[in-house]
Amino acid sequence: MSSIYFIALPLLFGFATPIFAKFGKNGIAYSSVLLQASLFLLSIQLFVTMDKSIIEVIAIAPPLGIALILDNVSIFFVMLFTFLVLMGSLYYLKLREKNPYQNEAKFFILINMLLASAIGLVLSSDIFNIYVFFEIAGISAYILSAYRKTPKALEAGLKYLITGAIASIFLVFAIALIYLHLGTLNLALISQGFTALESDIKLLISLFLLIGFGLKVEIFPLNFWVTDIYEGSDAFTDAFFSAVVVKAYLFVFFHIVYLFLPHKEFTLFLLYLGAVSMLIAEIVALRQTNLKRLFAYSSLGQVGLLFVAFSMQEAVSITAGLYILLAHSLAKMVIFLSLASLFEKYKKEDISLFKEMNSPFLRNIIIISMLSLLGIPLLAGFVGKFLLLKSIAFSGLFVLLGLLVLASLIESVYYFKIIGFMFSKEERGEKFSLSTLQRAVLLTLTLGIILIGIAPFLISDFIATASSVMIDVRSYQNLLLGAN
Amino acid sequence: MNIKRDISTTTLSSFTLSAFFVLTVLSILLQNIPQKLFSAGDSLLKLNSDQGVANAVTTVVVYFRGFDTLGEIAVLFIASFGIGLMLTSQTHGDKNKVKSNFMLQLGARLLFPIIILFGVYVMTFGHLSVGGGFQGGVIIASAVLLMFVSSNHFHLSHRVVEVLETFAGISYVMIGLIGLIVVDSFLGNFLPHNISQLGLLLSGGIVPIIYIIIGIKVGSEMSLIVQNMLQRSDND
Amino acid sequence: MIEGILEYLNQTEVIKTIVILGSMGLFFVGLFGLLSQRHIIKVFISIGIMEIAVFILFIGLSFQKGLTAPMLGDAHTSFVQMNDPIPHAMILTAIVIGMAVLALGISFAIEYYKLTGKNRLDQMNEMKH
Amino acid sequence: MILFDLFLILLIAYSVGFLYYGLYRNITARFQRRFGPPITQSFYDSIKFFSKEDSTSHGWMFYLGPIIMMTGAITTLFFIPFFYDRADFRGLSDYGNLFVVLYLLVVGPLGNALGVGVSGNPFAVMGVTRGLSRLFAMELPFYIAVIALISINQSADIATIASNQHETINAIAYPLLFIPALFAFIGMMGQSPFDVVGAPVEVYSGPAAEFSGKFLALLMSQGAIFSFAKLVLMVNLFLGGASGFMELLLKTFLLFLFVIAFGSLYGRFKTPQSIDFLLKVPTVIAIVGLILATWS
Amino acid sequence: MRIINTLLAFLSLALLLSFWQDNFSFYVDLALLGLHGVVVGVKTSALSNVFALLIGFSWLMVSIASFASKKNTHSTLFLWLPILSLALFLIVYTVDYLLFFVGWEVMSIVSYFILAPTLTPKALLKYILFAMASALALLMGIVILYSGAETLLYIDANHGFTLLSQQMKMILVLLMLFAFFVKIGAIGFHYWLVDSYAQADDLFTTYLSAVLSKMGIYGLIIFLTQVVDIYSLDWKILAYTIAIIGVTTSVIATFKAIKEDELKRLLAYSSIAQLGYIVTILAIAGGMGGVLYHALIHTLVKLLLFINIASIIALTNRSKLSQLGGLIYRTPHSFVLLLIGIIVLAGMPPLAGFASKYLVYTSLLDAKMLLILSAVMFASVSGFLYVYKLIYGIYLGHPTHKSLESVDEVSKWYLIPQYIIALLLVIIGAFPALIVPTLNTVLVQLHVAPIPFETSTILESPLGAYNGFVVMSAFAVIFVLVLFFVWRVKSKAKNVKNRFDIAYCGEEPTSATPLHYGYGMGQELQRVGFIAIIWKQSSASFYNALTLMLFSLSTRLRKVYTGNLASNFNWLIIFAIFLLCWGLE
Repeated sequence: MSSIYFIALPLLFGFATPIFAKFGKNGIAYSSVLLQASLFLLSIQLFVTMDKSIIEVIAIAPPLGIALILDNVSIFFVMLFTFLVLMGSLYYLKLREKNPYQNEAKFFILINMLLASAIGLVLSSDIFNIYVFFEIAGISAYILSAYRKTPKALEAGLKYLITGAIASIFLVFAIALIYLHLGTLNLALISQGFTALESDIKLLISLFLLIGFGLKVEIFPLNFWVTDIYEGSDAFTDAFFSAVVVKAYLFVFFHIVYLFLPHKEFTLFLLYLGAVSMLIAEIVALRQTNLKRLFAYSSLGQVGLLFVAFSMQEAVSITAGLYILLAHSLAKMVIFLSLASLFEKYKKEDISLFKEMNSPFLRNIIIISMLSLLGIPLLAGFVGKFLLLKSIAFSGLFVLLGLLVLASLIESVYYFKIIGFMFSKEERGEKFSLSTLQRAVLLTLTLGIILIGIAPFLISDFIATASSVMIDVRSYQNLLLGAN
Repeated sequence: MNIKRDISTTTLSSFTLSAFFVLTVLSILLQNIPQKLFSAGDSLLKLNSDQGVANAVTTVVVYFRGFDTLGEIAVLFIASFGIGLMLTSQTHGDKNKVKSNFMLQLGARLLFPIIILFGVYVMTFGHLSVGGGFQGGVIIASAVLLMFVSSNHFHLSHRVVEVLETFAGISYVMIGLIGLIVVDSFLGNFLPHNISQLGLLLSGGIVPIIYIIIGIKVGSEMSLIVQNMLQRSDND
Repeated sequence: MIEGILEYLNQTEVIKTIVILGSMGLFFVGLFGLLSQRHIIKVFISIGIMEIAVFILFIGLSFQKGLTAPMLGDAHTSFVQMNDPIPHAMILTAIVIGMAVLALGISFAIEYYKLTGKNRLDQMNEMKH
Repeated sequence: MILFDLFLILLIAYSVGFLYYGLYRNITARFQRRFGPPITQSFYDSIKFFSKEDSTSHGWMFYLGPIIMMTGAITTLFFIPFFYDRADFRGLSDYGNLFVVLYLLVVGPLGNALGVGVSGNPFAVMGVTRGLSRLFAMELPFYIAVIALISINQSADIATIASNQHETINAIAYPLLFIPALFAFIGMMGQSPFDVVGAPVEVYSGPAAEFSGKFLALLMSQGAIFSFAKLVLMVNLFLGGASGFMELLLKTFLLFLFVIAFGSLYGRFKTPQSIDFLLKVPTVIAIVGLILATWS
Repeated sequence: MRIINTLLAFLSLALLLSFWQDNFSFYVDLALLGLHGVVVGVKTSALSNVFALLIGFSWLMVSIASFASKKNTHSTLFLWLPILSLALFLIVYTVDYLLFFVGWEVMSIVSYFILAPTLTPKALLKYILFAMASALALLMGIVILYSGAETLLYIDANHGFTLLSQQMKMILVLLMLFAFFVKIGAIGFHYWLVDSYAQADDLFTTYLSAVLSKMGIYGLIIFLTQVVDIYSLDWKILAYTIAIIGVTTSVIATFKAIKEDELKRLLAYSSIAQLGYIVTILAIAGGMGGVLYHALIHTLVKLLLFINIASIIALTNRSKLSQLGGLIYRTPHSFVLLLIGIIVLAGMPPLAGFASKYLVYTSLLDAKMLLILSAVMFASVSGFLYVYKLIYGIYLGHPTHKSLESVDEVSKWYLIPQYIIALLLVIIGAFPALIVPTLNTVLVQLHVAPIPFETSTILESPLGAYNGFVVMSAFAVIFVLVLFFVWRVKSKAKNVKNRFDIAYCGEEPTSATPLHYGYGMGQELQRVGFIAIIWKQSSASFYNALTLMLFSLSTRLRKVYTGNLASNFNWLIIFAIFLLCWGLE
């Protein structure tokens, strides 16, 4: 089997939507879910059968052409993304009965395009190809966030689009400079030639890459737009933004950092940028009352944490980063999906929603997710957090350690404020129960959180390999160039 | 001149900031003007003749970097239906519209097939000379635009466009997948492509086919965008 | 005199300098517009200008004096002494993408204006908490 | 043997206690330029009360109060040796030490408080409150002094502390410990200026009014025994102890005399005043004394 | 649910006792997680057995008491209690800091869920924030320690600790102390404790006070003896600081307790004060015996007192001293049990409380910490006030409401555990050295000097011994003799039928006359300077200011996310220019 299916099939599905739409109202929905399920199974099958990295050549072998590289770390992301998108789609199957999107076919196309582009970002080994997927992901996300066509949603879409456009200008600028000075677009060749460049040009390229990707990965001075987007968009789409899109950008960004710019100074800068990002986001979140915005801040904080983890450039910290990423994706998926149902039911997005909420099931899984985000032991978040703190301490960055711990403490303030609301003794609203399918989806995700927390050794081998592959620039270069 | 009155603070600060930024970038760029070096493009040029395509840019666009183009088509596709999503909610009405001149309508109708023909030509000969699917597609869309501008009764059959669009999109991916099966590479050139056929219309294997598909796709998407925007702007 | 100037201008270095100066000038215009203008359409125009500036820079700098377009023709029967085709292809792709994004943006702006009557960036404050 | 010893101790304490009480009444009377009752009057009173009926009862806890007080007083007495160098009249002091005694000193007041509390008499409770409030203020300087002594002697055994003073008595060797301890002791003896607890006028209807008959007698008897026990303790700690009855009686009497003389000279503090005073002057002195005495 | 819970508690206690002497250990290598060479595991040891005994016993007692209420009112509690106890067992049995942390966090979170239904939102938030702060400080400390030792086992931690720089050592010590002091509720960090204790489910308060606070002590013992080696000369200043913190905690908490009107708040402060003594002597080499002894006694007595109070609250639905009173003849069993409890709490001789106080005092004397000892004794004596206030306010004086005059004795399910505990306290009082051999095994394990031991009746100390049996029997015999004497003396008192039959200024009070005075006792101390200061000052103002600061910071930083793109692009370019200039440097 080939990794190209992860991209080609969703695209095909997208182009072929009018045909599927002929099968009635549910045809498109079920076929979309079927597609995602088969992609997920495919990824599992690839994972099981894969004994070494698979390089998928498109048209012409690298370094001249584009190749998709499926190694231990990208299969992790592929599995994660397909799984999350599948879960989200399954959830939507029921959500649409109450609150459907207008012109649903387009909605499913967007979700699939998002999936394809996220996977493309992760797999691609060509920087211009990455730019193309960057744009596909971007444009799908813009439309998704404006989909409801309310003033808020449109504002969010516009803001997202404008910042995205600026990001892509800087990214193209960086790619142009890279091509002009190195004559190649292949990541491996660039990484070989990059160190030999003039320092000024290196600076310019890294600055433009930082701005281009930084705007998308939501790092501190460049994340001014994020919260508005989350607030304006539907909670359901926020789930994808937070759990899938950002993660794909993040992986690409750090993949590029490892390949091009493994300077100690630069990564140290990123390290503190991440810590500051986390701290600021958590502090701002303290006073937030809009739930979507609140969890957007929380996402920003977690991205800061991930930034710290990946900037450490050690196998252990990357392992930690992957654990955190996994835990965060699962938890945010649970939270935003639940919020989507809750908003629809109680017609409010305020934090006091949780006082009114009357659904023990949702309460419990949201609490578990939030505790996992806080890094409570026996839940998924702890493993990563502990490994990260450990590797920070081993590097002697104790100030950073303090900053992160402080940020975590502040984070716990508003999480527990919310949990406190859930236990409030005020009068509850109507009893609210989800359909079986939705429960099953949320339960699956939550069980994932608990399982990883209790038995991290189930996946620890895999993740450790993934992280060592991710940081191993040399073997990536060999893989990509050796195929020639 | 009173600076404070004539130039707002915003303007001044924006000017300073952008000037400073651009000047810094400029100075770096001027100090490091790139020298010609052996690039991937040169290697591709060498490989180009194997594909039997006269226009190297076309080979690069459609074949060597065909995957990018597929993505690009996807972007266009998404943007097009995004615009459709945004702008079709209003019914298009032409109440206040001034009826256009008969001569204008007639001229436009006369020009329309010619432009379309030109577009098809550009599309079809993309692998041989200057031109290609994108250019051809846009030319076709411009013909549609002309019709829209000249006549307020012109309406693009949504059904036809949709069929074209769907057909183009599906066949693009399908060709890629067939390549995967036949020559074990997505978008692989599985049709005969011989250097001896260089310059013929039927040369270059899948390259012209894909470029035509791209042309259809771009043409229909652009026409749709034009239609959506125009219909929407009627009400403004 | 004029020939001298033309000869001077025909040097690779000088051409590239002019390209850089021109494109960065364009980039400056776009950036200034982005920073100083508040109207959404003007912002889009600024973004468009910046994009174009980058494209021009790329194409301009990847051009080599004395090489022809990468295409066989009457005079050229083999793929030698030709310009690099990749920048062309890249810019072709980037232009279409940029166009698509801007078109989408404009449709957003139109719809937003329809709904709220606002057309300026600094008026977009639905989400002030 | 030991039972006989204990019986003798109790007997002596009982009689000497009442003797001192009688003397106290006489001497105070003389201070106030009047004549007091006969010395044995209190003793007879207590005997008489034992034979009287008690009029009211507030249940069993009400009765237990005086009994606990009595028990506390007697137990305290038993754990204080009369003489530092004699095998007899040591009571149970070999089985306990100064810490035990310090805590046993509090048992009485607590029993009192319980018994009084159950009577439901608000004035009685007021007295208890005052007593307990004063208690901790009073104990602080005393404890500091005692801690210093234990630390100096490296022993919490009373007899050892007493016997270690054969050269200089602690009162002279460590005046800064003795003075605060004396202040506290005045309070413990219920003398002015710290006698607001048992103040007969303000709290006329306090404990004494609720208890009658044999319980009043019990209270009086335990008062006498307890006073004597405290005197002996003080003598042992600061005045060099005693090796014979005469010495013991002399020293305790002198101390007693001093206390009542002091009490007669000064007016009465209000509760907060006395707490304030005790926590300031004697405590500070005691801390200074503690530091000076144990500085090494 | 209750039955299962009780069975589990009983089972764990039985298991514990039957395998008391056996050594059991279980280790796991964490190389799988990227923690190479890190081994975690559990192992039985004397110290952990002692603390596990406390946990198991308290769990059983609380479970038994839970049968009192007819309805299953504590259902959440008994769902969580086994998990909580499991976490606590994990804390005491683990041999490494990773599992310790896991247990610690689970303990905090599970307690949170137990507390959540009953606490006010503010108190709940306070509780969890302090718990989280404690856990995070602990985590940070563990990680720092780990970076030195490269292993998380306690036994290697000391070596790793010595490898750290002096500055890091100090930070580590401060972090760990913070973590444990928060749990103990040392002064300044007790902000959360009192509210949580007061508002928690009555039975859970028992568990909180008896067991959860001991976990802080356990953590301190492990950290200070195994890791830091607090008794070495290098850490003399730290030891003094800890002692001073401990004694300050005791003094302040004692006076705070005196002022309290609410039963559970009063006992909460009392808990803080008692733990203060433990912290004080934890800092001195000879004090470990006292620490363990006092921890044990305090656990027992707090179980007794809180169960007693829970029973009273359940009986009367009142939880304030000013609303209770005069229950002595309605609930005589409870009264006697509370009396035993407060005698132990006050540390009065015949009962077990004196033994632990004795060890506290003598170890302080032995360490020549005389001023601290004075303060400890001062706090201890001041404690009489609140102790008396407690028993007076509930049982003595006058009932403040008609309903109090017609209640019956509390449920036997409340009385059974109390009697068991009271019996234990009496036995330990008579045989104070009975548990010394057990404690000595712990002391040997911790490499400190054991308590001298000859017979179970004599509690030895460097400054002299006392014979608990003689003291108790003397007291008992004299008591019986006096009782007998008084009983024999002829009298025929008539019991007052009317409780207003008291000598009240010569007047006959009526039910309108306020007679229940004692609940307010101690208020006059207001006029004593330093006590007034203690009462007026509260850490609340500090934490409020902190919150306010944080929130205003939050408001300011919110401006980053105004969503005004126009200005944000300016910032973006400024950021870019800054990076450019920085990079060009």
